Parts: sequence; structure tokens; C-alpha cells
Amino acid sequence: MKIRDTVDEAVAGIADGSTVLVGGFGLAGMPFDLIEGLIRQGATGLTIVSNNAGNGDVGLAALLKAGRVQKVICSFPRQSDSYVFDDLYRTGRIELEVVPQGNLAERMRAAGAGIGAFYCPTAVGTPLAEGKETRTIDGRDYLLEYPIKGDVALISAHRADRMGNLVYRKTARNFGPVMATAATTTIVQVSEVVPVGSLDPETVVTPGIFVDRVVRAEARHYMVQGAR
Amino acid sequence: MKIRDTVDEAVAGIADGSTVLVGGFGLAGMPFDLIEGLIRQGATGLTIVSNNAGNGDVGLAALLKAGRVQKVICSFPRQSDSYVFDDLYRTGRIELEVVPQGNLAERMRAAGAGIGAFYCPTAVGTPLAEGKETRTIDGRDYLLEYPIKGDVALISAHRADRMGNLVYRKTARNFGPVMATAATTTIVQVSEVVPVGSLDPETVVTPGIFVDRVVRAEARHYMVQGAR
Amino acid sequence: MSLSTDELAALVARDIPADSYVNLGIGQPTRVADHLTPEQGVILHTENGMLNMGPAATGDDVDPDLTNAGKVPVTELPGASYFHHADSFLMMRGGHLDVCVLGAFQVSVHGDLANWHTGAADAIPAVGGAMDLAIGAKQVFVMMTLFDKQGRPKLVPACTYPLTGLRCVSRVYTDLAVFDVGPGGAVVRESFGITREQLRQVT
Amino acid sequence: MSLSTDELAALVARDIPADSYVNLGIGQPTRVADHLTPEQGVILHTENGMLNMGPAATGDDVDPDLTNAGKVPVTELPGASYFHHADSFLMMRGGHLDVCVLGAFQVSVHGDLANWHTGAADAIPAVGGAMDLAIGAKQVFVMMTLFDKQGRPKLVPACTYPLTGLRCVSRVYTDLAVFDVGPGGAVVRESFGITREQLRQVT
Repeated sequence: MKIRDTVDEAVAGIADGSTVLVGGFGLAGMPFDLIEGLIRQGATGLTIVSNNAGNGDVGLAALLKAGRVQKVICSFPRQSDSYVFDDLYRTGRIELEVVPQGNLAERMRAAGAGIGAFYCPTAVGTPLAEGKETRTIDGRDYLLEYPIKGDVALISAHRADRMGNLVYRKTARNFGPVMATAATTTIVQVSEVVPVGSLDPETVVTPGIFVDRVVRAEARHYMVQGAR
Repeated sequence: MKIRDTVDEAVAGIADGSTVLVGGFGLAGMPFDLIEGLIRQGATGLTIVSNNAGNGDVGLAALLKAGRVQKVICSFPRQSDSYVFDDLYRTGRIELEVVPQGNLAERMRAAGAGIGAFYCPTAVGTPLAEGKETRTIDGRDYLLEYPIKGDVALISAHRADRMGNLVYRKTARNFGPVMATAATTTIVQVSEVVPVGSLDPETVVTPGIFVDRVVRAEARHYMVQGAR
Repeated sequence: MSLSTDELAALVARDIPADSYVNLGIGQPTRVADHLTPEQGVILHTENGMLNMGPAATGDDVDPDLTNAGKVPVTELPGASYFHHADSFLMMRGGHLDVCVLGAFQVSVHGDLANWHTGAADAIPAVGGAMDLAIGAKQVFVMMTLFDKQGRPKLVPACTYPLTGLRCVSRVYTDLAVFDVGPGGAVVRESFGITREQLRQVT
Repeated sequence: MSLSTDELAALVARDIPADSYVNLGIGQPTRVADHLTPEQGVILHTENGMLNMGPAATGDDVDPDLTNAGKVPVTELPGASYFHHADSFLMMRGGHLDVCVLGAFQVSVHGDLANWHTGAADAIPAVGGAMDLAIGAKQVFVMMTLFDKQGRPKLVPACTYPLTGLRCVSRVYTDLAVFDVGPGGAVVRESFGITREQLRQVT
């Protein structure tokens, strides 16, 4: 059974040193309750893969502030209210790997799809190409990119059934469906658990095969100013 | 405007020597009307990319029989009623490239996604690995696979709006959404054209950006025995 | 007594862990579905784009838009989902299926699989999803007769037929015995109407 | 007279072909949307997973689940669609967008783009989707002032800031002139309150 009664049960067993994929783009789709659960759960030395590196003092920023994160892999850490990350970074207490947003998505998809590596045109000729293998194919230059696989994914969706089928809401979908495929254990918070058969099979976005644990959590929205 | 009034308008301008991606898995999702339009249109010397190589005397088999196809790239040409293809192949009148079904899908997706090439574990150590570059990544062996790009895709969907947004029906979805991304010109036959705004944005499977021309065609089903 | 196809299918079904995601190959393996119990909660995948596929469709339930990978009309169960081919093969190749059950011409004692091509010079090659299934599922079960029609063993030291995948099969279900195969060679798990001595001569 | 940001945005909007799929970068380029006419039928893409994005949301229309790439609440227009990040960047990187409009620190006369990093040693690097947009759209328009605050030209023979993409920009819209850029160098298309001679000294 995939449904968990509490957030604490949903995040149980996450090991120190895990790579954790965290959904959301800014605040939309951010799994706040699961992140708070992870803080309580206590795992440390984590590598976090997410588009941003936290806003204000909530969500990812709170996890960073609690000192649990060794490395962040993201596309856009610098935001107007990313002061928690900024301070850790400037004082050398956190590692950062900046990855173009499309590579972040595609590298996780590759992990989910069993692709060993792929040649990608993004970042050719830029500082982010440093150290990467290059190849010219049909006259165009590409960089070799490797999969990003998670031990755990923490994502937020709109509705789930107990088979783990998921639908999302508007642009809160963002990284969720990709991360669900790329982690050994995918944990999902949803606003609503619905009976099996009530999600139209044509409209399921993440089939249950990618989902390990589901917990219902109240939808809460942090409207942080200036989030980018 | 993407809507065309007739099948003949929808398939106009397909050039001799084109690579044409043709949707469908067996008969489900096969764009019969567009294929018949293509036969009337007259383009020849075509390379056809499709899962199968025709059943009975209809659809792809009719196109093959008309002598328009130089090469077929597919995963499973041999079927109980693929006699048109079988005869052309055995008499050396058609080229065949057999591609594992997953590679067929992934190579078209790569074309759609701007990926230059990718390393894939399928077919390692088999006759289909012959001539392919290999690479060991993290202890696993992979083959290097290149994109398959179409000049044209002919696919079938369930409903479209005039912006070209598509939804499909059950397992007739199959290759349609992938092929739509991989061709310069994507042509779609649908059972129904609906007003803009009547497709739920959460449930659109192929966004209109991938679709160039849409024509309504009666849904017709050829239940050919023994199709595989 | 050797097992009938139905008995063999029942044996495979019994060994599929509860709540597994499973792909049943075309041919004999589809018969496994008839022996899965609702309590097992097994969810069937079909590579043409569906999870939680139901039994074959009959009568008015036949829908040309809903078939299995063998192109046979099937039904959908509550909790089903549809997806396109790239997503379907992502499931297969990304290691998301727990078990797949395939037929075979030959399996080597080390788990090599030959099931797509007889090697006959005049055969038209056709691979379908066989190679993707072979390398993708967490466990690959093969279901076949132990001997071919000429009486030659199909579990062999090394395959002579063209390969589908290397070292990918974990277990072989035959009418005469069930074997674990892998790096250490074949190990008999159970046998039916054949002595271990006879089996040793085979493998 | 040099152009205001709004006049510049109007100029860019005018040059976007009818029925185009367009991505407007964060900052000044978002102002282009205000000048697109319904008759143009332009469809806006936002990289966080939506096509046919509408104007910024106000009042009760604000929905935290519906934002643009700048994380500003927006609205949806009829015919919109939502998709996940891998699909969204497939659109961008696969060459499906007709036009993207980006801001820049520098553009070279050959079309190199620098818009993600000032090169300052203490800056925290952050790239977002800039590099994916730069290499992916069929046409990349840049919208910027011709001179920076220190009076140095931002259209340069070769970028000194860290690059976002090589040879990717096709046209540069500035407050003083519009340029085509590419392999042959920069060509002035129109100018505003500056002579060709003055422009030549710049580029």
C-alpha cells in the first residue's frame, strides 16, 4: 500500500548522504510538508537537486538553515530572498553545481529512462562547458551530459489514488513528473486522495509505477515576495 | 490556420524522397486517411518510419504496394498478414532497418528534443549492435544511438482544437505524441475538431506547437485478423 | 509428470511478488495473467502504452483503440493509465518493471536470451520490444519447453541463436523444471517428472 | 530620439511574425507581451510548463500554482496547455519555438550572447533556462540598451562577459538602433536619434 497516514511515515528511512530530488519551481509545486518532515526526520549530509535553492526561511531554505545539506545541484540559486543559501555559499559551507534548467530536467529524465548519457547543445562554448566532453554531430557541437539519479524524490501533486496515479495542477506540475521517474523512492504529498477509478486513465500524468508513497497534506501557499 | 478541409489539402506538398513518420501500433492509431491521401498525392522514394510495415492491403501496405517506399525503418515488419512487405523484401525491392521498439521511440524523441545522440543499453551484445559505437558507463555497456528526424509525420488523434492541441484515445496514443515532436511538418487526422477552450489544458497530450495541419476524418477501423 | 502450459503459467503466476508491475510477453506468457489472483495486486503493463490492463475483450467490449502488445483487443481496469511510446519504454528500459515474462528459443545457463530470431538466413528480422524488455525489467523470467521439437535442450551452455540480451534472464520456467540462471550457471529449483541426474545431463 | 523601453517593446512586438510560438525572457522582454495584438495570434510559452499564457494575474485571479518563469502570477488563455519540465525544455531545445526575446549584458556582432553572469568573482552563478533558450529558438532577439551605465557599448566585437551561447542571436533591439547580427557582423536595420556615423564608431 502506497498511502501513508502521516508525513513522518512518508519520509521515514531517508538515509544520511542521500541525493534528494525536490520538486517545485520557486514555490509552485514545492513539497513544503515533506521538506518539513525531512527536517524532523533528521537525515543529513544530503545532496539536494532542485531548480532553486530556497526562498525566505521556509521549505528548502529551512532545510539548508538546519545544516542538513552538503551540496545543491540547481539552475538558479540566486534569488532576491535566497539569503540562507547565499550566506552558506559565501562562507564555504555548501557546495553548488549550477546546471542549465533544461539539462537538470533532461538529466533526470535520462536517469529515469535508463539512458547512460546524452549529447546536448546547451552551454557549448560557455563556462559551464568546462571539463565536459564535446562532440560534433552533423556539424553541430554538443556536450556529453550524464544522468542525475535520486535516492529519493520529494514532490507535490494535486490528486492521487491509492495506486499512486497522480495529476497535477497548472504550472505546479513542473519537475514533479520527471523527478518521479528518476528516484529509487518517490514520495508525494497531495491535496487529495481519491478513490481508484476516479482519475480518468487518459489524464493521469504520473502513472503509479513511479510512485512509492503518498500522503495527504493541506495545500498551503507561501507567497514570498520577489521569488524568482 | 492549422485546420484543413480535406485530406488532400492536408497532405499537399510532401516531397519525393521524404522521411515520413507514420503513427500507429498495428492498426490502433494508424492514420489510414492520411496514408490514402499520400498515395493519391504521389510522393515516391519515401523512407517510412513506423512500428510495423503494413497489414493486409490497407494503410501502409497499400503505400508499399503502390511502389512509393524505398526504405522502411521499423521494429516489427513480419506479421501474419504483412505479405505485401514480405514480397517486396524477399525480392530486394525495399530496404529494411530493424530498430528495437524502444529505440525507435527514443530516437524520435531525441530528434524532437534537440539531443545529438544518446547511449542506450538495449541491444548490447546482439546482432543489432553491429557497427554501433559502444561505451561503458558506470560499469554498464551502452550503444550510441542517433536521432530519427522526419520531414513529415502522419498521425491520428482523437480530438483537436484549431490551435492544434490534441488528445488521443486509449492505446491508439502510442507513437503519435513522439512523432509529432520529431517531424518538420506534423499532419494529424482526428475524429473531431472541437472549439478552442473545450480541451482541458491539464489533459492536452500534444500541445499545438508540435502540430502543423489538422483534418477531420471519419474514424474507421480495419479489424485485420492476426495483426501483430 | 511434465507440466502443461497452463500448469506452467500457474507456477509463474505464483512466483510473482504481490503488487508487482509486470509485463507479459506475446504468446505463452500472456497465459500467466489467467492465474494471477486479485489478492496479488499485480499490475500489468503493455508496451503499447498502458498500465493496469485487464483481460481480453469480448463482444461489445472490443475496442480497436485498446489492444495489448500482441494487438489483441483487451480491457482496462480501474486505476489504469495511458501514455505514449517513449514514456512506455522509459518504464521498461529505466528499470521500473518488477518482472517481465518472455518466451525463448534458447537461454544460456548464464542468463543470455535468444528469443527474436531463429538465425535462418531467409527470415525477415523483427524485434519489436523484446530487446528493451530483456534489458529493462528488474527480473526477467523465461517460460518455455525445456526441449525443442527436435529434442534438443533450449537451456544451453551458450546460445547459438542470435541474442536478444546478455546476462539478463534470472529464472527459467520449463515443462520439466524451474532453473535459476546467472553468473554461477544454472541451478535447479524444482523438477517435474524428470530426475536431477537427467537434468544434469541436459545442462 | 532614443526609444523608451515601452517603445522598444512595441517595436519587437511588431516584428514577431503572426501565429508564432514565443518565449519572452525575464525582465524587459516580458513587456513585449503588452504590445502584441490579438490579430497576431502569438502564443506565449513559459518554460515552467505552459503554452498560451495570458497576462499577469490580479486580485482573485492570483493562483500560486500558476506563474510565469519570473514566478509572477499569470493567467491562462483558451487553448492553453500544461506540461512538465522535460517536455517544456524539449520544446525549447528541439527548435520548436519560433522566437525568443532575451535581455543581455553583451551581444557580439556575430551573435554571441552574454546574459547570465557578470563575471564578478564573488557573484553566485545562476543560469536558469537562459542557455537552453539561447540555443533552442529558431530566432533569438535581444532587447537591451545600446550602452551600459558607464557608457560602454553592449554590442561588441567579442563578448568579455561569460557567454550564454555561441552565434545564437539573430537580431538586437536597442534604444538607439536595431541590428541584424550574424556571421557577417552587425548590420543596422533602423536607428533612432543617432547617426549611422555614430553607430559605426560603436560597432
